[in-house]
Amino acid sequence: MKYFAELDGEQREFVVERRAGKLWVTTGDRTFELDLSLVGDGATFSLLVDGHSYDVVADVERDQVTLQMVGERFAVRVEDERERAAHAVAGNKVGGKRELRAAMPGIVVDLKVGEGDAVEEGQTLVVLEAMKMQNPLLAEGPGKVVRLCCKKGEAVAAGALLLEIE
Amino acid sequence: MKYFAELDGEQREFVVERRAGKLWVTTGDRTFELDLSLVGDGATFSLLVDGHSYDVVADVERDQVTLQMVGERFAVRVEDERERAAHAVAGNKVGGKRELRAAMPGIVVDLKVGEGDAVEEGQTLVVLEAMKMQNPLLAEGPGKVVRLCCKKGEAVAAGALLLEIE
Amino acid sequence: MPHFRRILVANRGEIALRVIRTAQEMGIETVAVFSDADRNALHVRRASCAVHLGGSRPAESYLDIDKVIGAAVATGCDALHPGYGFLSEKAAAAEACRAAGIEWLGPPPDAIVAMGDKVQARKIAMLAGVPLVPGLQEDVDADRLVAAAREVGYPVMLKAAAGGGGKGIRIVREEKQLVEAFELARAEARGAFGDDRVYLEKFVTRPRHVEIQIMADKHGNVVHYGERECSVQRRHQKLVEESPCVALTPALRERMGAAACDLARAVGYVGAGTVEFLYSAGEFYFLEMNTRLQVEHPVTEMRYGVDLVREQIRVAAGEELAPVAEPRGHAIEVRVNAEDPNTYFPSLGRLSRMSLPGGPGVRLDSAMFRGLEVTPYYDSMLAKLIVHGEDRAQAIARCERAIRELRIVGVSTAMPVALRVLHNAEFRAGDYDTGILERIDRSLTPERRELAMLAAVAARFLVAERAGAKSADGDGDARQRVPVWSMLGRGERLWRNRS
Amino acid sequence: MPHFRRILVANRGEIALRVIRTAQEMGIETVAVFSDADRNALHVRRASCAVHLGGSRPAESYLDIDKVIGAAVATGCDALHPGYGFLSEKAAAAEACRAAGIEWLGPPPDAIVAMGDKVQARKIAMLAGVPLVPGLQEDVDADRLVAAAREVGYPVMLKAAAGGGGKGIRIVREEKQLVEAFELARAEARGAFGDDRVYLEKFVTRPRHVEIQIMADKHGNVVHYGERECSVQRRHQKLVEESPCVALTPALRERMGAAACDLARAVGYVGAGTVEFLYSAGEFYFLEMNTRLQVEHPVTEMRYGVDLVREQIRVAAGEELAPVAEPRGHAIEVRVNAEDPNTYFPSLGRLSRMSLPGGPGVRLDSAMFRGLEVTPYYDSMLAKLIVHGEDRAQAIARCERAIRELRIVGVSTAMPVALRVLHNAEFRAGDYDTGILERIDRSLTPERRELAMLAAVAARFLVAERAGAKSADGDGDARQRVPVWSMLGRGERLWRNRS
Repeated sequence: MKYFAELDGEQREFVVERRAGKLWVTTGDRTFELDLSLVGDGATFSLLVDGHSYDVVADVERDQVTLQMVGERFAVRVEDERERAAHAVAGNKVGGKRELRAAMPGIVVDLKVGEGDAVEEGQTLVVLEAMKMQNPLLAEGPGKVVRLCCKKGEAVAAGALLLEIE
Repeated sequence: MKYFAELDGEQREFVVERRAGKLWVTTGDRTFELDLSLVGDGATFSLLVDGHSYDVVADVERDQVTLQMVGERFAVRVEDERERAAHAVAGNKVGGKRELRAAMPGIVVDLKVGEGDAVEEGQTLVVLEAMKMQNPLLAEGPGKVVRLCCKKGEAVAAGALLLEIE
Repeated sequence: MPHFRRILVANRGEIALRVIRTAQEMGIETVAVFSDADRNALHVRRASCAVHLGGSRPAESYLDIDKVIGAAVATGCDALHPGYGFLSEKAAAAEACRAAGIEWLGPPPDAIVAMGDKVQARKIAMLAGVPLVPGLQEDVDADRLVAAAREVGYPVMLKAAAGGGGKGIRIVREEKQLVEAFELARAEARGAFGDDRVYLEKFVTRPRHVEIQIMADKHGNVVHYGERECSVQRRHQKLVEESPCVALTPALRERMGAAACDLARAVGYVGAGTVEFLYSAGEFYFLEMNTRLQVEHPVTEMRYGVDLVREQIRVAAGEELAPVAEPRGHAIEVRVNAEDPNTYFPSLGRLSRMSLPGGPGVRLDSAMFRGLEVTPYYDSMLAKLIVHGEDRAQAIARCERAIRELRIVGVSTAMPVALRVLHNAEFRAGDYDTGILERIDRSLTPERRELAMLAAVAARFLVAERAGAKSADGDGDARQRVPVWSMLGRGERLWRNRS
Repeated sequence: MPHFRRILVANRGEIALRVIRTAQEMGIETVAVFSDADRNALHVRRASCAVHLGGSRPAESYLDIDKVIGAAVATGCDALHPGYGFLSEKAAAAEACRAAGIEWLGPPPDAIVAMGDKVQARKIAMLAGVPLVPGLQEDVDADRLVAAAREVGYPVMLKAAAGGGGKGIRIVREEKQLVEAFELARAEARGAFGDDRVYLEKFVTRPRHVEIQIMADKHGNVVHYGERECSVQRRHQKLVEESPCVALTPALRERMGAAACDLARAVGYVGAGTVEFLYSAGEFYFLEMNTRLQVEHPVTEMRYGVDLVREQIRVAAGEELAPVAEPRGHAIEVRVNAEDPNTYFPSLGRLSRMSLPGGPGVRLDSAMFRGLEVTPYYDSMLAKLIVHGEDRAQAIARCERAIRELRIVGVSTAMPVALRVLHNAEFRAGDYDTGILERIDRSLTPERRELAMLAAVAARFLVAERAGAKSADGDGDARQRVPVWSMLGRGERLWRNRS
């Protein structure tokens, strides 16, 4: 089984085989012996890599694998061949539109721009209040506001689309 | 809704009503206001009885309710009217036969009696080894062994029937 | 004989639990109060009694003085512990307690007023001979502000007069940002504290945040329990605290301790308080006094073998302060906040799984439980992890070990950042300042990246395998069938919708 | 510079984790070993490396010296920690380590042999001037046994010569039970220790079990860390331990401590050891010496601020003992065993939920995790709860508080019994003996019974309601539909079958 993993922009190819109860994972010119065992709680794994032990909490949502191990939190994208092919096609559709989304639920306490406004990089677009802090959300680059999707005073959910810039 | 609760041999009748989001529970000549809320983990409850707070872990298996609260473990039998009627009928079938069951998984390291043997109260019937201890299982009263259901050296599961005495 | 019969705990989260624990140990009953969002909270479940206050917004519940005092009266409480935040630094709450004949487990209202107004506090400190940061202003408006900032020189800090605990503070580096920042700070201060006064202060370079824990009884005795070093901060929210502070000499420690006690005496202080100082290059400057128990008080408790909540209760009951024991070893606290470790944005969600640290020298103060919903209504602190070691090296190693043992699933935390702090050369050398977090190297080694990829690939393979893939090379079936654990996950989600 | 590069931890459960924790804090790598049943155990997951030994029975894994030493050699370990139980008191294991050039983190083989044979140990103790319980016999057979028992008077105790930790001990109260008990004890001893020698001892009335923790280095220094009182026992398994022992005067404590150190010197002891005494009416008698770290060692650690595992590692590396600090306050340990609180039979099952105690002065040493299967292969201890307080009263209150916070679902524990001990008048007065557990009143107050019934009825009502009962009086639908949480339960059970 072949997988493509991506983490922090680095992409690598892995080949996984099940032999004699173990997993043999090859990447580049090296092969690792893995013993991966699921603990009774359904999300924790005991992972042995060539005898080295790791306590891993893993959340697998299709190609998004979120890991807690060695004191770190990793979000790794793992595609199999079929998914990789499908994503390669979909990737061509990406345009010049950028979305500003709420990173957390909160209240829009101020809207600093209107539809049609030109904005500069670093300009405050929206002030979102959450957890008792007022957080100015800034433009990541220059552009024009093409759509406003929130109102001042509105409570928004995490991930809610606030506005679009082109 | 009427319930019959039994704990340590004491039986009591309870009437439960839902009013204004609270539970009103009447037993004898007293009525308690209960606010029972299930915590997200699915087995823990926050229980307020007339404002007094209890953190309760409850396991409800039909009429067997096992509770952990106030540092104690309680096994309460709670029947509704229908179950009580059904059990009253079934109860008549109980005969003079007593079963000796393994309270834990273990190995039968010795069988001190055979079928047909008369036994006295306190007499050792079976020696069960579990958790590195040898546990003599004693007769709870006098009688005759009518059936042997285990062999010396056999590994038995928790709850396994070992023998019957009449 | 218990000191009080029943204490109302006017707070939530770990600090409410902290107070309940000590009260229980002293044989005192506790009454919890709760908002709609907190019906199932651990402080409600652990208290002797619980009273529902109302809606989930703080103003409708924990900040509503009438409701809180009303609950105390209705349940026959003879004392009230405000914890930190909420009513803890509201003189009106202390007054209302007094009027209701309920002992306030905090300082007298006058002391709260005097120290709560940061401008007023500076004046008192100056009179008490406590050194101050230069450049502070009062009667601040936009025009005066610009002039004053030019005088003390950039960068400057804007602080809410009614703020505290890092809330309502902004750093301004250039004049062109000053007025907008001032307006934002005022708006924030108005929203958070109902008081929009904001003042300006010189930003001391390479400062350390060092604070002194004091305690005063009703007989005029004031003691201090040494210092806490709280320089590991982001957005002025502390992340790692330790005691002792490596930078202090015994002489300096004594001078700071004496200054803190002098300030407490100057305002007729009673109970637990913290005097915060900026420390830089052998000098210390008064920042503010927090007239309440501090979040990081366990660091002091671990070193001095003292229960500060117990002491609060004892002195409120009129007893004399117990002598301060010799401190032992080194203590470190790490705050476990529900937040994104990169953006520090709050991470909301449901705690679906937890695994807690244990073993020697480890203390966890937390109100976490499996199933807890982390909501936007309250601050994001889930827990405090405190360790104690024979010396600083052991405490650091122990803290690292305990952080690795702590697993929280459902929301993210900044624990990876805390681990980097503990590994950081500046931190290990003890030579750091409040800018340390900005300088932390967050990059991953290639070995770590490879390990994470290996683990992720293996986890995905196992999911597919368990979901019923028929052959080793996979034929797509793996993605058709529902893996067993996603069934479990869905069950929990279903459950969540219903509860 | 670390003392060793890599330690093999030849054990499982909480003690393996205990050793791993200290090794991590010292910067030493650890190698875990595991049986089939322990593939997912926490000690495997927390160690740096892990080696699979074989089947689930101890003889195939943790007790197999060749396999264990082989794993240490294969992974390049330079030291081995045996924990308690398993190989910890096997001189052959210590010898095998020596032969393989691996440091054994325990006493020399000679000392193990000398103290491991209880008959031999008595002789050495007698020569060292340590007081003994009267009536001990050697070369015991059925005939001599009866005569000897008549001589010392009933009740008498039968003890396995190779036993320890309360294992292989029987009390006989009448002559007619003596021979059967002897045969059972021999059979048990043969099975458990591969050595069927059993000896007889006078049963001291109202005895307290008091033990001294000692530590010796390779330079001839021997120190003790005071005593632990372990009289709260059932079936000779300790349930609650505390330090200090209320019954000892400082003079008596010093005499016992000196006797323990003398015994250690007499056998050329190195490392951690415990000398157990019976104490009764101002007199103490040598019971046995345990040549290993004891389960209840954290009680001592909490009082003395010492990490005994760290000291074991340090002295094994040839360092000199650190000075013993002044003890502070009072410590209590409660063992959390998976057992029925009435019968003390092991309670097997799967830990489906846990909620752990926290806050000031609380330590939990445990290898529990959600999903853990408690199997019949190993002993039933799940965790040790240890608390420390400024004095005994605070420690008792804290212990009670912490026990109430601890929730384990899936297996039962004797925590209700431990709570009754903490409430018991004898215990509170400090005037108790090893018979205390048999005298504990287990009855419930009528208020408690009513409360439990109320809660049970309400829980059942809520289940029925949530399951979709249409009317308040219920029409049977409640029992037809599957309540949401029993769906969850089934999901977990399904899962369990597959994993």
